[in-house]
Amino acid sequence: MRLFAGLKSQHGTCILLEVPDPVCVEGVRSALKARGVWTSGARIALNHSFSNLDDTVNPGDEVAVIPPVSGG
Amino acid sequence: MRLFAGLKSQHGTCILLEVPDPVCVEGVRSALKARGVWTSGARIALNHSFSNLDDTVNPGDEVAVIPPVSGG
Amino acid sequence: MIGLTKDPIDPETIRRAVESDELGGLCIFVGEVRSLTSGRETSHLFYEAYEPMATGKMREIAAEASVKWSGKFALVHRVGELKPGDIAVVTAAACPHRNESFEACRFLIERVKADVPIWKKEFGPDGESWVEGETAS
Amino acid sequence: MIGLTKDPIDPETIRRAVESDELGGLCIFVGEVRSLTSGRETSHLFYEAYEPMATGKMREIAAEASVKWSGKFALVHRVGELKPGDIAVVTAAACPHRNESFEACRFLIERVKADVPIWKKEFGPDGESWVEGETAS
Repeated sequence: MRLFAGLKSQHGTCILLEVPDPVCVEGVRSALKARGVWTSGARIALNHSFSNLDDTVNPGDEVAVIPPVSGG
Repeated sequence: MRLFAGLKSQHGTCILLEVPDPVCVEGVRSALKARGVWTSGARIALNHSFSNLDDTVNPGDEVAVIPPVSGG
Repeated sequence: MIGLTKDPIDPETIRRAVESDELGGLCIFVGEVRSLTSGRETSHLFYEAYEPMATGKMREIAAEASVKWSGKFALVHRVGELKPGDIAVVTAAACPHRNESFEACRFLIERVKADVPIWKKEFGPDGESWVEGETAS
Repeated sequence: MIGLTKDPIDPETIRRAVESDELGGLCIFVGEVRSLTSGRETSHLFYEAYEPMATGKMREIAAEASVKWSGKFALVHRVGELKPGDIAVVTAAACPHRNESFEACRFLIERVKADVPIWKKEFGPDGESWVEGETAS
């Protein structure tokens, strides 16, 4: 799992997360929240796109937590 | 009276207009229309500002016919 | 920078004239001469202004913007002969936030198009004609 | 021109990249680092991006604009350390008419601010902090 901004400052650039197999994005989100790796309004990106909660996460997928963005 | 754009092409840069004394902008407009020096949507400027119909035109005032503008 | 010019307009010079450390949002509108207008080819244009009134109106418009928004504003219109691709007009608004910069920049160009005494004559294969009233540019 | 850059952004280069003889209206938004944000002084900012996703999103946003309006579009965001007055982002839209150019340029910057994975860390006299979510810039 890739992390950015505030979450990266707290938890590092990358964390390993144990999840059931198969797992959907919602399952990943629950596991992250249970570990305290979450921030209000964050979204999960799967292979560089915002995901839906019921998308399946497959081995090898690039998963990232996207806190509310602040570009511009 | 100063003229611009299409009216200038037809009538020249400047025309002399005989009007009653005193005269207001509405009187000037009527005299212009009677002479055929008018175009739909034109406005009359008095000393470089758009005028109201009841403004008085004094000797020495700079009067101009402003056809609908097309800058930009 | 407010007024008329016979020389080519440089949008970057205008941007630098309005930018400032406290103004985070800058919106610039650049109006260029099109090669086609309503399906007709344009070989060139001639812009004529009623100069003292046009300059006065442009200052008035900038002053109106300053009442509505805090920021720095610029509007420059070119006069004389222009070819397709040449810049005819630039309006710019630098404001603390982007919403005002868009609104103010839009206000400036709309007011120029409505009230500044400038007229264009179009030259094309079918001859020449003065344009009166707003075109859809 | 679409993407991220570590180098200073030149708005004029971006304007030239979108301009064309058939597109009479060009609207450019320039977002600069402010010296003050909500009353707090900023000494500098650091912009971090999730690069492959940010680039992909920016291309997606330009493609969305191309569906909504005909014209040419650009969006460039700077990453790394920036000081007050530096340009953080430029969006540009060249369209046949001015109304679309304003709408499209506004669309581009709003979409960047909402969905492109870029974050800024503010440094000031009170320390440093990551900004999450939109600020009023």
